[in-house]
Amino acid sequence: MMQSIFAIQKSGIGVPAVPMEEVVIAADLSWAGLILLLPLISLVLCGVCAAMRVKSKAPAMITAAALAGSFVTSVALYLNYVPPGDVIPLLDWMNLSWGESRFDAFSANFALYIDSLSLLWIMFVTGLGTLITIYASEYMEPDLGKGYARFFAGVSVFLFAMGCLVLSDNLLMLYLGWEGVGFASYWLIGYYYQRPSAVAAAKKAFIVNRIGDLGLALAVYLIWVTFGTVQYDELMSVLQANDWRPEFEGWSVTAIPFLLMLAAFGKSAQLPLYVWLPDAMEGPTPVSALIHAATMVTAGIYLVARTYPLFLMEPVSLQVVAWVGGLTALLAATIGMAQFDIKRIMAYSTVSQLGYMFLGLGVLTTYGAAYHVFTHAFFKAVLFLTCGAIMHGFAGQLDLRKLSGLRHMKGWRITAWTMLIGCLCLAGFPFTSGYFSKDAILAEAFVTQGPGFEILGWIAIVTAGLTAYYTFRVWFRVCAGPVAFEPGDELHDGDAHHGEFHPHAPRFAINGVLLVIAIGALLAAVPYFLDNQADEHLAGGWIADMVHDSTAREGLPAGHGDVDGAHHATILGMDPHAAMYYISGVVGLIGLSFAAWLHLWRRSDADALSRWMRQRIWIGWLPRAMERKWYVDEIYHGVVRAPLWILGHMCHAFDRFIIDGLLVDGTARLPRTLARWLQPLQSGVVQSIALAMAGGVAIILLAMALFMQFDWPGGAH
Amino acid sequence: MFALLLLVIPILTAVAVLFVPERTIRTCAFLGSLVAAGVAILAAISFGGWGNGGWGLEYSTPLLPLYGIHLSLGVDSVALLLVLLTAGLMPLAILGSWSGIQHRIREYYTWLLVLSAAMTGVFLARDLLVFYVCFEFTLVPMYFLIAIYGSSNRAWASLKFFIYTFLGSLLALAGLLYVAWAAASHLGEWTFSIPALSDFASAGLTSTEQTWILAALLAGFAVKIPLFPVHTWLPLAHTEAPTAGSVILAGVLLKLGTYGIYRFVLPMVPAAVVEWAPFLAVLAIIGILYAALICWVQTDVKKLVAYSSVSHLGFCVLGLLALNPLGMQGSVLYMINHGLSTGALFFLIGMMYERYHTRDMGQIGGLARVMPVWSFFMVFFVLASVGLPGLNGFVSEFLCLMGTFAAGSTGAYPGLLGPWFAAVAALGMIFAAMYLLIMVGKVVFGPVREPANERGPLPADLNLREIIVLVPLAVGCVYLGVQPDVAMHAMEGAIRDTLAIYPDLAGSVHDMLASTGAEP
Amino acid sequence: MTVGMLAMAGGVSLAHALLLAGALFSIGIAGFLSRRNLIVMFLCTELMFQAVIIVMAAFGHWYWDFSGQVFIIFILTIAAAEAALALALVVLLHRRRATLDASAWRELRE
Amino acid sequence: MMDRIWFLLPELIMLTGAVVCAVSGLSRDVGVRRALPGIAIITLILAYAASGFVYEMPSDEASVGDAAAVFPWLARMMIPIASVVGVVLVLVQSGFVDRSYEDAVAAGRLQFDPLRSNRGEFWSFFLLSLGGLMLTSSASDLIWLFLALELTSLPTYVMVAIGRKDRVAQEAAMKYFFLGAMAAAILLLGFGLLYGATGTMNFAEMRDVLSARAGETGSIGSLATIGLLMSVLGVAYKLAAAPMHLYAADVYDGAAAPVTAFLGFVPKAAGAVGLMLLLSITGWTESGGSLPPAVLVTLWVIAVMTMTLGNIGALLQDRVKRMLGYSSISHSGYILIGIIAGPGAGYSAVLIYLLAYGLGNTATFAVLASLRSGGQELERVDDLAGLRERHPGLAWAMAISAGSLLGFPPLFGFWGKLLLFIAGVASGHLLIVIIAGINSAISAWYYLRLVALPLTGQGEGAGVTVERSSSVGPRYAAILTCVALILGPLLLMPMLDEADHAITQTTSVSEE
Repeated sequence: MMQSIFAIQKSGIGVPAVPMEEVVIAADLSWAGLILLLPLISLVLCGVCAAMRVKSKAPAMITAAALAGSFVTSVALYLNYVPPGDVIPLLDWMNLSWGESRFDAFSANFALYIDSLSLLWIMFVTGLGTLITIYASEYMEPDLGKGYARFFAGVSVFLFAMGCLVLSDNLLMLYLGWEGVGFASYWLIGYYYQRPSAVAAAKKAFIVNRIGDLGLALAVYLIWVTFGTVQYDELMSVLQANDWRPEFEGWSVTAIPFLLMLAAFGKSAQLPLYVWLPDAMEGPTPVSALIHAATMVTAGIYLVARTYPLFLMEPVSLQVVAWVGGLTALLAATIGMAQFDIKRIMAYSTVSQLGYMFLGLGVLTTYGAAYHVFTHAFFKAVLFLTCGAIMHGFAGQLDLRKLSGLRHMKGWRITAWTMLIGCLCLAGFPFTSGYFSKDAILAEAFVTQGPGFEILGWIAIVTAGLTAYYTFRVWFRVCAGPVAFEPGDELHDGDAHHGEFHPHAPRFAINGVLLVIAIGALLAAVPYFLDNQADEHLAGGWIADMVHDSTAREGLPAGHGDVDGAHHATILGMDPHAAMYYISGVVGLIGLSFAAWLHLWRRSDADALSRWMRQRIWIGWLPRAMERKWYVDEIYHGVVRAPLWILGHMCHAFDRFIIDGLLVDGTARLPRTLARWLQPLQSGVVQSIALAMAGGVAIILLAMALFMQFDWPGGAH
Repeated sequence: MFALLLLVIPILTAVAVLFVPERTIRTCAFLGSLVAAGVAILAAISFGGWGNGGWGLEYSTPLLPLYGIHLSLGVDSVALLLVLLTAGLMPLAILGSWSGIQHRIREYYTWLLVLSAAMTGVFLARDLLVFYVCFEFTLVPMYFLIAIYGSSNRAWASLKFFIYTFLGSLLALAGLLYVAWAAASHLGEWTFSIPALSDFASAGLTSTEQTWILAALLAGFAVKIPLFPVHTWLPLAHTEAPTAGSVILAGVLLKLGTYGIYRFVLPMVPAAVVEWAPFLAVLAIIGILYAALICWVQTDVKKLVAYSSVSHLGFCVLGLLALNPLGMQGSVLYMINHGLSTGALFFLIGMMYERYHTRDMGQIGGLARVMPVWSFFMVFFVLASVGLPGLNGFVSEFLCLMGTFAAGSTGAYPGLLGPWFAAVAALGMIFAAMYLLIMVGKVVFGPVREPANERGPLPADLNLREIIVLVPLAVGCVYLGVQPDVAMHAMEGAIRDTLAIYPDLAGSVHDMLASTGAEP
Repeated sequence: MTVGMLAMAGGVSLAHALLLAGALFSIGIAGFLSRRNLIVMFLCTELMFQAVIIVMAAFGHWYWDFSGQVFIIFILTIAAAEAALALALVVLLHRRRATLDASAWRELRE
Repeated sequence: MMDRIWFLLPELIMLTGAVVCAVSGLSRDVGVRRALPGIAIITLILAYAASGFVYEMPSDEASVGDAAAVFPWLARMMIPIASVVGVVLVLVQSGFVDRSYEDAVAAGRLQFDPLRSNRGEFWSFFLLSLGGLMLTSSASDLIWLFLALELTSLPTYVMVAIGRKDRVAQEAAMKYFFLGAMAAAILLLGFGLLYGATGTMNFAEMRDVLSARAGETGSIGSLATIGLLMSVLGVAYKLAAAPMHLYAADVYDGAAAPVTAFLGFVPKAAGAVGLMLLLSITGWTESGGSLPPAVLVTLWVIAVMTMTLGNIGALLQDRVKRMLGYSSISHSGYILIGIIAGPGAGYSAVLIYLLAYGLGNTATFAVLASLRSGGQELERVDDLAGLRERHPGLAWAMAISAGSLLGFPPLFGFWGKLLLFIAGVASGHLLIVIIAGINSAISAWYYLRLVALPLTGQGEGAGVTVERSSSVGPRYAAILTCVALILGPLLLMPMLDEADHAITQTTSVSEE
């Protein structure tokens, strides 16, 4: 049974199938390699700084400059961009060949695949990377001369790996970037390496990501075996031409998207692999902002978008993506509601928002997912960076119960107001960027037909309300209300004067970056209203343009005026898109007002509510479970880690006692044991020796006489 | 002539070391090994077989013409790569034991150099008996290195190492002699030339004979690799061996086993290999996972790395058994990569041990603060070992698994392994990350814990000599990670030659599968 | 049965001689294994030698071949040499231990 | 007949040397008495030269060698082997007989009394026994073989007894002698039955009779088989092969180390050669024929038992000579592989192996003979611990010889064993080769003690002070043999040619 992109229509999820144009090889654009080279150079220079124990801010400057260079190069590449894109070969990596056919060769090189999707990603990655590096140059000040260079080296590694991931022209280089960002994240989460929790979190992040990587690796194998190539351009033309290995058609076509999904869920912290992301907050806050909110965690969305045609070949896979995304969004939001650590709340909100993005991918709107990635990158960066500023100023204090009224404090106004901007966007407050990008996904959940997609849509709407609630819970608690604070336990040298704690407000670099990104978060709504350049039938403005020339083009929204067959669904009697503007706005406001009631106007009510719930058996488990993250970590520990650990000990014991002790040493002991048995023969008495000898002779002679066939009379004749 | 030089220079240096004044021993040994490395590089430059298969650097003189035994040397590109690895590791091993070995240094360097000659001889051999003599002789220097310079349990470890591998190789010898005899009775005259015997055996032996010979050869090579379940000598030997001994053991000696499979098992008994590949692959996979799980619960760092060798070499065997160029090139590359990264890990552990006299993860921790340079290298090589893309381990591991995954789907090559084998084996990637990162997390990161006993005379962090030991390995790791093509193109022809007999067997494999009702 | 067959096969005299030799050899070996006195043990070996001599003589007679006889001479010579050796040894041993019990000598054992 | 006498020139030289030694050992002149080893060496060299001379004579006989013998050229190979190992053995044994007596005489404490001196006898027995070994190789009939074997062993009984004047040596001599007498009786009975079965004593004629009978009835007959089996078992005593090996441990343990070195080689070589000759009567040659199944199975079982019992027995030993005694038993098992492999490759491998083993064995005892602890011989293996710290050369010699006995490349022992294995495989006895391989691995266990203790031990046996013995001969012997073990393989090519020649030249048909 042949399945192809065209076969999708049968399954009811209609997508237009447009043949793709050929991508050209453009060696003359090899200056684009600077995007990857500059972070590498900065890595080396940071390494030199670390080795020379430089005590100035040089590493930050170098890194910021390098990343800015990368950003400029990316923009220049965008300006030079001609659809449908280019492949820019940089360096040979692996080329094996043992025959004529495509299946008798394997090749994966360092080459850049430039299309609009990769450009979209690389631009916001490098742009935000630059800004956050500048922010970090101030944030990391206390570590000057200690881990400062190491930190920025890590950032450089991350940007390099992320560049590889986004720009690669084949799955293997993507894999390199994929593991590379995982490693960078390990590096940076474990930055405070003397804190055991940070080391454990780093380890957890790497290992959980490895599980996803396993999926990616197997997917790469399967893709190569099935299609004979791992390069995107070839892969796409193979798919177009239905020119793959027929014997692999059935199961491998089904398996590929699920394996890719595993990878994407690992990297983008979806169920069931999301557990590492909240722990990753052990890293310095700029890292959380850059890697664990804005950029790296969106790699999963990028992967799915990049390999979208493979997902389209197996419709069930996209349905799974949608459901996993939706459920993750809800689950993480419920956990986020019950946390007190503002960074963790943001972390769960990231998981939740990533869930939205996967929901978008699953309901066939790569556009919505990409747009949400874009807006989320800005507003979540703002939120994290403000959290970081607070943490920085209050000696690591992150408990929202111990901070209050920040907006009234001197020097903290910019922090408070930029945080408000971030919160508004996250909560989907009408006419903020988050509002538009979220709606693009929500609406599509009602439009696209799939198993229970409507329920999924309602789940997403409820989640939107919860999001608004927990977001403003943070803001109202921390920034509004009366001024009150307790310092955290990470006192720096300059913090305490005469035994009294003075929070030190952020200075120029932090404030400047906060402002810039906050403005960016607001402006992220603008692309929605831009005209479509590539195809006037499309809706969605610039972002849709950026998805249009890529492999993810099948998930683009058709124009609003264009009432084609796909848009027949209605919600509350309205066109879903139109309806969603109202519904999500209202839901957001409801969440916001709950937050305002419980955390701004009558904070005591919140405690009363919590007490009330905890005392009721029928509902008491809920807040507890939410606070304990639905016991997912414990479940993993009990179901996976502990059994494996026990198995490890069993294997070790087996190795020591059975294989080595019993089999090896036992065999080695055998000759000695045998010798001990035979020792009585050597009693030393001449008669017994003689007896043994004569007995031996007799036995041999008798045995021969009995068992050999003698012709007795044949002797003397 | 290069071949003879490669063999003779270490021996001459060893003899020289026996007689030079006490103070110049190390220098002499180091220079000798450098010269050997230089000659190896010259040999590599002059070698004409890069990429296109065939033998080079040939040298032959009769030893026992009655039995057709010749001192016949020569390399194909795979062997030459391993010769380069050996010659390259040797100066580092000598440099690395500069301060670690304080007594009986004359013998120490003699043994080290003799060992290098023997290992080189294994890779250079083109005659069965030359191979066997060198293969066997590697035991002696290694035995002494462990028995004289090892830790507390050295006597038992060296004995076990010796007898275990000796027994295995004697059985392999029996198998090889059988092949030689079968060839002699078929050809009418004795020959011990490896190519001639391979040509004969692959076609001239029945499948029953091939199966038995496979068993005999594996008795020798599987112990050396070591393959589960004959691996238990290795952790013991590694824990007891001195640093350079461990480095050489992991770096080169284990590769003698996989090289033996490459050189003898695959070309000589193809039918048996095809038939038994799944079984052996299962053993390799059990080894990968089993050893990885054991690594997880180790507290002795060196033992952990030793078990990780068992796990890693499982991938290498899997790649060989994939019976296609992908897996095999990955596997050969793996041999080199494992030599670099695990060798370096043993160096690092040795350097730690020299300072703290313990390898117990429970006693030691947070060294990143005390020894940042050491920690940098530790993390670097652990990552190379974990298989981080961009470093060397990744490429080979990836190709081994890919070859396994694609076995049977790569052109005309037969293969009974397949996706499931690769999928299960790939779990080893996760486990590797787990145990190695746990180790790093304990030893390098976390709060500082140092054992009570005072430091040795060494400075807290690595000195220049130690850095010089590690840097070439690190450079090698990066280079092979970024430019694996250089090595892979180099070995391409030789591997194609080795596999050339397999496509003919594809038909019989399908018949076999049809008869057993299995599906490819 | 054996006796009858031998008799049928080779005639009475040979069979008798061989039986005698067999009996002598058996007595010799039984004595060697059971007696402890060194001299008696040596005599038992002499018995065995004599048994062989009878075998040789009988077959030599049977084949009408002299080499059996020749061998007998040499066997006797060797036996004489051994006797000399044995006696010397016995004297030596007796001096050391003042006993001729073979089982007194059991220092060399496991 | 005179032609044969001519071929016996080497043995005659040995005999003459023995007489000279016996006489001059009684001399009151210390110088003359000290020169005895020299005389022995000269005798051996002369015998070697004579063997070369008579066999290379430009005559018609030269092409076939000693035409009356079963293997006309075997003596051409065996005499050099015996001489070479003999020379080393002389060095090992030099100066140890009557050492305390001679020391006392030299110090003037005692008057020299020819009746109390054993030195002359010892050396003459030494040469006689070696002469017996040489004679064995040229035996052409049962009488000759028996006499040669007895000539080989009778002197060794005496040597054991007088080599060391203590209780255990005499006990060893007693056991050796009495058990040897029993074995000789069994051997003789076998000979008698063989004679009865064939009606002739001459090997060539026996072969004709038996192969004719085998041609008619399909078997050589049960009387011949039983006779052959008994003869084989009798010879097994000389070879120290199971089940006739049980004396070996005690005797080797009890005798003085130099004598043990001698026991380890000379009777064993004679036994191996005797076995080759005995088996030739079945008509089994390189070109055809086979052993009767009963004999083959017996040999097979004996070989396996011998090597296994020898090796596992050695595992338990703490006393070094006892351990080496067991090791020597196991080597008989390996030699039997060559015997089983048969004429041609198997026998020539046996010859090479005899040389390799002889040198290796002698080397270990040379080291032991070079060492004394508390005025006594070294007893326990542990006494060797840390030998390297005081006597590095001897420690290395011990290690090299143990390595060679273990059959470790590239030492001589390895090549010997390799040739045996090749022959075994080539004759279709793969299984026994595998068993031998496993046995080699077992033997590594105890040989490695001989390597490890001297070289890596920290002097755990420090309670005993180990010093060098006063005579230098053993040390030279150790050095010489170790050099030979290392460099010997270089001469392997001509030696193998020679051995092959010695074996493949057979008297095809008897003259009658």
